[in-house]
Amino acid sequence: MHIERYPELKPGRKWIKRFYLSIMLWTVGKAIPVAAKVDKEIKKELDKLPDNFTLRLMILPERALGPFFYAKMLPAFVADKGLLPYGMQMIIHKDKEGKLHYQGADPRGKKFDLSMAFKSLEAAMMVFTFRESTPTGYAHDRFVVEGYLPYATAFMRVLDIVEVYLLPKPIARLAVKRYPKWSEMSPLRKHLNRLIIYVRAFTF
Amino acid sequence: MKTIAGSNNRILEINLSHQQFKETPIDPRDRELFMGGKGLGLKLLYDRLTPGVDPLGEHNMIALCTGVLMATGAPCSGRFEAVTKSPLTGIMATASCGGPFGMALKTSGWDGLVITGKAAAPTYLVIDSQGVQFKPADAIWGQDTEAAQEKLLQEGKGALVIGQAGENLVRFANIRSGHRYLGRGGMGAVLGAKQLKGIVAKGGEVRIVPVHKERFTKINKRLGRSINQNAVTSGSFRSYGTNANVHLSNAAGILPVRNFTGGSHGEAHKVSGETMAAQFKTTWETCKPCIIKCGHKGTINGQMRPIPEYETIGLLGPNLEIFDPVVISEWNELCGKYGMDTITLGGTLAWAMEATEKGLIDTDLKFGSPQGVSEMIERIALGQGIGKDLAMGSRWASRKYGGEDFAMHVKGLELPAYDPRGAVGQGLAYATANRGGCHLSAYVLALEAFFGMADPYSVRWKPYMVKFFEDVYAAVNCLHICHFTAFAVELEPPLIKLTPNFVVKILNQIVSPLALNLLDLSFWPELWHAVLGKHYTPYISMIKFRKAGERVHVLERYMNTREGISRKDDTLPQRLLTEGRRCDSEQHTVPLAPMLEKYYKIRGFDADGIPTPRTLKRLGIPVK
Amino acid sequence: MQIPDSYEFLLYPKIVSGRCALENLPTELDGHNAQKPLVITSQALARSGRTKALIKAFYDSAVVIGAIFDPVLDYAGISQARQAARLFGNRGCDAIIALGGGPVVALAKAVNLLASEKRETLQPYYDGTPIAGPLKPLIVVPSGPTDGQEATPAMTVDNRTIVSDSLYPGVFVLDGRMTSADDGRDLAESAAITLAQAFTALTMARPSPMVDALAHPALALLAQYLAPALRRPADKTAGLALANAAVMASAASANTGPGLFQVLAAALADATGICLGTCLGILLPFGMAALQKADQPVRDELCLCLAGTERYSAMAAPDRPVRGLELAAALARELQAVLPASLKAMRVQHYLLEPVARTAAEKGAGGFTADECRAILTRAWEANA
Amino acid sequence: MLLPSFYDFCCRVRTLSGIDTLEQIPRQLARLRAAHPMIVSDKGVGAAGLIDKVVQAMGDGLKIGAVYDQVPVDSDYKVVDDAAKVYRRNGCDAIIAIGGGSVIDTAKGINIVVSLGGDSLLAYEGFGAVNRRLRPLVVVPTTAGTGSEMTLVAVIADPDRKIKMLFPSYFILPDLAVIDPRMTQTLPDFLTASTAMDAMTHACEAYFCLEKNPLSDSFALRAIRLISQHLLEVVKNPGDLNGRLALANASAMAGIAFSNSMVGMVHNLGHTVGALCHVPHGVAMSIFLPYGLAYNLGKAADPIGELLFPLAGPEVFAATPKKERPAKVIAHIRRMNEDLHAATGGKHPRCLKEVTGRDGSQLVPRSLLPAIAEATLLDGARLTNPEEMLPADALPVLEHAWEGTPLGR
Repeated sequence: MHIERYPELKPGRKWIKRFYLSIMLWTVGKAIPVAAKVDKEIKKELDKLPDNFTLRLMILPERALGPFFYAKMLPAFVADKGLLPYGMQMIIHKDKEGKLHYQGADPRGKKFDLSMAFKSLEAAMMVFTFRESTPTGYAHDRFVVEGYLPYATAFMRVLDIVEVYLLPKPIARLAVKRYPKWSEMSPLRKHLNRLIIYVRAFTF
Repeated sequence: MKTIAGSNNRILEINLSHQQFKETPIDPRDRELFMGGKGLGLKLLYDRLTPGVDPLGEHNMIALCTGVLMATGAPCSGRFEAVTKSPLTGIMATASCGGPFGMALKTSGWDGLVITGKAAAPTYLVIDSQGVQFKPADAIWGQDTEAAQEKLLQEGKGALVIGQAGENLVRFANIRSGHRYLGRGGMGAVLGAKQLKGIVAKGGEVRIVPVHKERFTKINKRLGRSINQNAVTSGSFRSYGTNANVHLSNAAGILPVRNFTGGSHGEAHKVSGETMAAQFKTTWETCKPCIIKCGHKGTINGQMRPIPEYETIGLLGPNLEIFDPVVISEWNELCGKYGMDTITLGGTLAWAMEATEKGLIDTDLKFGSPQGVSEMIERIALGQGIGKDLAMGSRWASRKYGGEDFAMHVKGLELPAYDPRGAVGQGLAYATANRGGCHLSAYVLALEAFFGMADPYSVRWKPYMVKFFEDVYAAVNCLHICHFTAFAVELEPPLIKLTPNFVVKILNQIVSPLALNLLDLSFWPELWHAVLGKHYTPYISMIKFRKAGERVHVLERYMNTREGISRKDDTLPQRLLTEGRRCDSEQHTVPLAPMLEKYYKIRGFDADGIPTPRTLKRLGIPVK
Repeated sequence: MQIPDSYEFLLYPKIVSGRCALENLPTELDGHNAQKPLVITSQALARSGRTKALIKAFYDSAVVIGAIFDPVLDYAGISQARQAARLFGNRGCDAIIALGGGPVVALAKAVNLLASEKRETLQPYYDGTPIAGPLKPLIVVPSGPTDGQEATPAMTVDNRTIVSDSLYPGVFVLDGRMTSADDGRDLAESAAITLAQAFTALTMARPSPMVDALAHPALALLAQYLAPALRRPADKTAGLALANAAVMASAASANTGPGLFQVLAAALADATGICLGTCLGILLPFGMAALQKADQPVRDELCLCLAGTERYSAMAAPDRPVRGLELAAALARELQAVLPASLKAMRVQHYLLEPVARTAAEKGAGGFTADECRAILTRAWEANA
Repeated sequence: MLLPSFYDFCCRVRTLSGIDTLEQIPRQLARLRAAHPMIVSDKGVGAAGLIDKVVQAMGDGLKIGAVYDQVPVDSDYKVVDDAAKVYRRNGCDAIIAIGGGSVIDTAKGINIVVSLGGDSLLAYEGFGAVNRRLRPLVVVPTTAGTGSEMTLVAVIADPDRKIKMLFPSYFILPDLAVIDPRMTQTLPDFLTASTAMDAMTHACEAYFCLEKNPLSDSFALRAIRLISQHLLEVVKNPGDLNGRLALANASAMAGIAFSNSMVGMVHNLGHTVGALCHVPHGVAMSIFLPYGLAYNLGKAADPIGELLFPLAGPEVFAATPKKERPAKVIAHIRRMNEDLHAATGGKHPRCLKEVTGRDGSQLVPRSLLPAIAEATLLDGARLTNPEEMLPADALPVLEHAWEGTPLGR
């Protein structure tokens, strides 16, 4: 038997999907701390998490994406500011005072109290292109939770609300189990908060 | 002595169960469409045999037919054909033989026999111009072919006889006539099942003369000259026999080595025709009448023995990794005595060796070691121990014990000694050959691997070539004349002789149909027309000749499809489709699927490989 | 519903089915602590480009494919098993993925056995040596025709069967990209096997509620998706559903053993060389008719699975067993639109029926005698129900 | 039968069911290449004589390595570590767990530690930590309800951090589950009722929650059918071995169903009242089940309606128009609770206010309901419920369940 007939195959990369997902993670990561300041309910949910708590949403364990070549040159304290999108992770830290910070995608030197890891890039694509809502994704085992499950459920509730803010209604309806009713979130509040979140999240 | 111009035109039908016989004239239309020999035999069975009968049962039939050239004195015409349903493959089997029985049958005044039924006790038949006598064979039952034949020949000029293998229903038992055999497909077991030990034809009762004597003599001489000029027929085959091919095959990498894994072997020269000729001081021992003289005998260990043919050498030699010509010829003689096909035996033994190596069966057979082979041959012939399973052929044995992937057969018939991975056209020919793994259906490999007239690895036009040669050889088997005359008939005409082979190769690559249609085959149809006294039209007659061949080939295919053959069976052993030869750095396999697709199309078969009604109608085959 | 006095049940393989199921492969491997699988697949699947989708499923993961061993045709033999086992060792693989069905899976099981136990032949196992320890993880990605043995602890290599719990594949990954059929014939053959297995499970003498629970969705999916799949073999939903049914039925058969149909069809396939699925497809209606005549009590479950709760409830209680058989026979007849209608049409040689019937009866064809088997075969030969 | 867009299903537990299956344990252990098992159990099981029964049934074919019967009701990792030491000290090579959910989960934990090495279970918390085949684990459930013998997660508490640790892995699944009615024969009637209703809830929720799939549906359907056919009989006639066997089978099948399709708000509420008020799990399940069904009518009316078939039989199913079936299902469950209440002489509570502790005090004060509602948000089962349930939605449900009034929409 000629062994060369059956070559070894190293896994390739899906660059476009990686790029899309890193932008999505960056957007959500930047939006959550701002939303926590604006929205009472998010604040309430996040209050359930202990202080000095680090959580991450992870799609792939690599810390930087090839095209974002600058990422590898940045020292940790700059990278942790999360100023630019560059990775396949989203790290959020709750400090001693209960304030939230988006810390980019660099897991170096951090200890995670809660980690939600997608099983594969395609699984993350299913959720982040809203073909599957977060609960469906959870039910379909698209991601695994490491850490205390109740914190994860709280965080998933936060994600739901943030998605409602960030996304236009037709898309957000796909992403959450039940789009908030009038009584839960008035359109005025929604649009106002949406504006604030967008402006504050992306104006540094 | 009665003189008959043309042919006897009558068939003797024998029923062993009732010990009856009757004379049937040959329908002139059948003579026109199916000629004689193989074609006629198939047509006779097509009219008489119900599909789905047990090959070893009472209702199976065997037809033995001569062609119109028999006994006319045409060169290399001493051949006759047997047709039956094979117990090895379960489909139609045809075999051609050059022994004296054909001549004796024809000169007894018969063009053919059809035997059916089953004798109550061992019997042999004596045939003369009046009919047949049924005689008890208890005295010779259990004897080997040589002894039995000697006894039978006291009653006539030619005999057919089976050995112990046939009596024990070894599925690849053959029938012997003189020193030649109706080799393949297990005809011996069919006779054995009918309790028929042998058939003797008295012979010498009628004289056959061609209708157009002068024309016949002229063509005869021309053909004789061509044969004597041709490098193969007058050179290598005449000097060394068919095992002159050992060198050619080894060089082309198509020699079966170690159950079709090698392709060539450094020691192959030890069993080549050249070596044997020198070592054993060979002389000729051939069919009559023959001027090619491929059959040889020689002094081996002080005894005069037949020199094995190339296929026997290939399959009992390199294919078992054995390179000792003495043991091979011993086994060859053993097989002759027991009455067994050496090709199937070789293929089955190679399978058994590999299966032993891979832990599927428990025997003491080993590649490269002659130890235990003679004993195994005996056990197979006599049906003892595992020999009883091997006597069923490699397909049956591999279904029972596993190892189907390296059981080298097509449709149950073991492959001959050419590895088609070095000649892919031959791969297609094996897959589509009607009786199974057979090189005589279309000998494309000669163009691909020996003469350099076609690219051995290209699939382009190969289906067309295979169809062309299948048609031609089917017609040759109807005449009936020796296949080897093809070298002379096809290659000696000036057009092809003067064109260098590499140009032929290029032509074959680009415009193969054109090149093949320009091939001059006129000798054969001319002989046919001269014997029967018909008008010969150049080219048109040649086309008609090929069409008759096509008709016979398709008829046989159609009969096989009635026995369950379809596309699924037109395949090759897995090894040829998935593994490369050891000698081949590029690891070629046979790309069968695309060739098969194309082949069906040009043959006029449907996608499942069944002849379409339109094709049958075009060829004048009555649909049943 | 009756619970039998005692029964044993095991559904060993994990089933992962649906959208993006292929992309779960790296995770499944990781769950078994494996990083370098050897992929075994057939020539046909490699040609049809299915392997490409498989390779893509490993993109952006840490998994390196050790090799794709793809010369398998329709026979699993020791030669190829040895080659693949050598490849497995050479590349330092630690898991096996079988992409395909039937011989591919059988070969993968054999390779696993050879590679994990470091042996050259299967001879000792034929002789009854038990398999020593747990083998390497084996993941099956069904594609193409099945032989019904994939989800069982049995493997048939070189026409001989070895049964051992160690041979169960760990995971089945069913993905619409892989399970859609290329032609209706393959699909019908697989469906015939599924139908026979599920039918056997639901009509066997000692019913177990868990086997029922396993066979139920198999039969229900088959009843629902067979027609659309036969109409359009490339239909992904239907293909996936039938593949699901096939795995479930196969797993059910691991708990029931072969019934009349399987034994009879296996004997016929052995004798004629026709594939098992076609044999089953032809035999099913005639065998079911024979069962109906044999007056063996058939449980209501069969009807429930085939008719669904709604139609089942609407029927009068005493009619249910008969209606169940009728529905099953109707399903079998659906297959005959694609498969040959009789053994005669399949050109099975008549003289073979006798030995086939005898072999089947010897192997214990659901308690049927050689004469009864021959009667079924004869009717199937003539297409005379 | 609808094929979901995605599902996974795993239940690689060999199940032995029947009247005489305990006797087969030695043979099966030999098949797993073990001969020296440790028995893990709790005091209650031992007191009921069940351990002896098992040991006796297994006969002389097996040498018991050790018996650890110290598993408390709320087992924690310290118990596990402790038992693992016993296992090692006695050179055992397998575990036989005899008991309910807590014992089985503890045994799973012990198996992790003894198979993968190390001193403490803490090292193996979270996904992916258990990624090798473990040693043989045989489970003999003594309650026909929890279905833990079929689940692939072990829940073990960490009292220091005051959390429940999850150990999800396919390798945690037991190798063998032995369902023998002799093990549940002596269960008191009210426990029989509540554990069976627990299984019923597993099956019902498996049938309508988000991860439902054809296999879990099929197992759930059969479990429900068995329970509704046999439960009342068994409660009235505790010695009915066939009925016991049916319930034990149903519990196992419900376990298979829900461990593969996840559970919904009934478990969400149940877990919460269990954690905050120590309401027994089975009791909470039987109370919340009708409310869970009613709450999800908006999104899952069809599957809920189909439950009428196994619950009430084909005749009632055929006679009820499709639209009325969900309501009838809920009514049927309520009636079952009523019947059980009557059959157990009031020991089977129908609503939260009827739930009492050992001392007869009310376990769930009405004033606690808002706090309970708030806490429901943190339970994982919230995610797999078809309908979104926020604390604001949970409160009315809890109030109705407390009163025992049907949930109007």
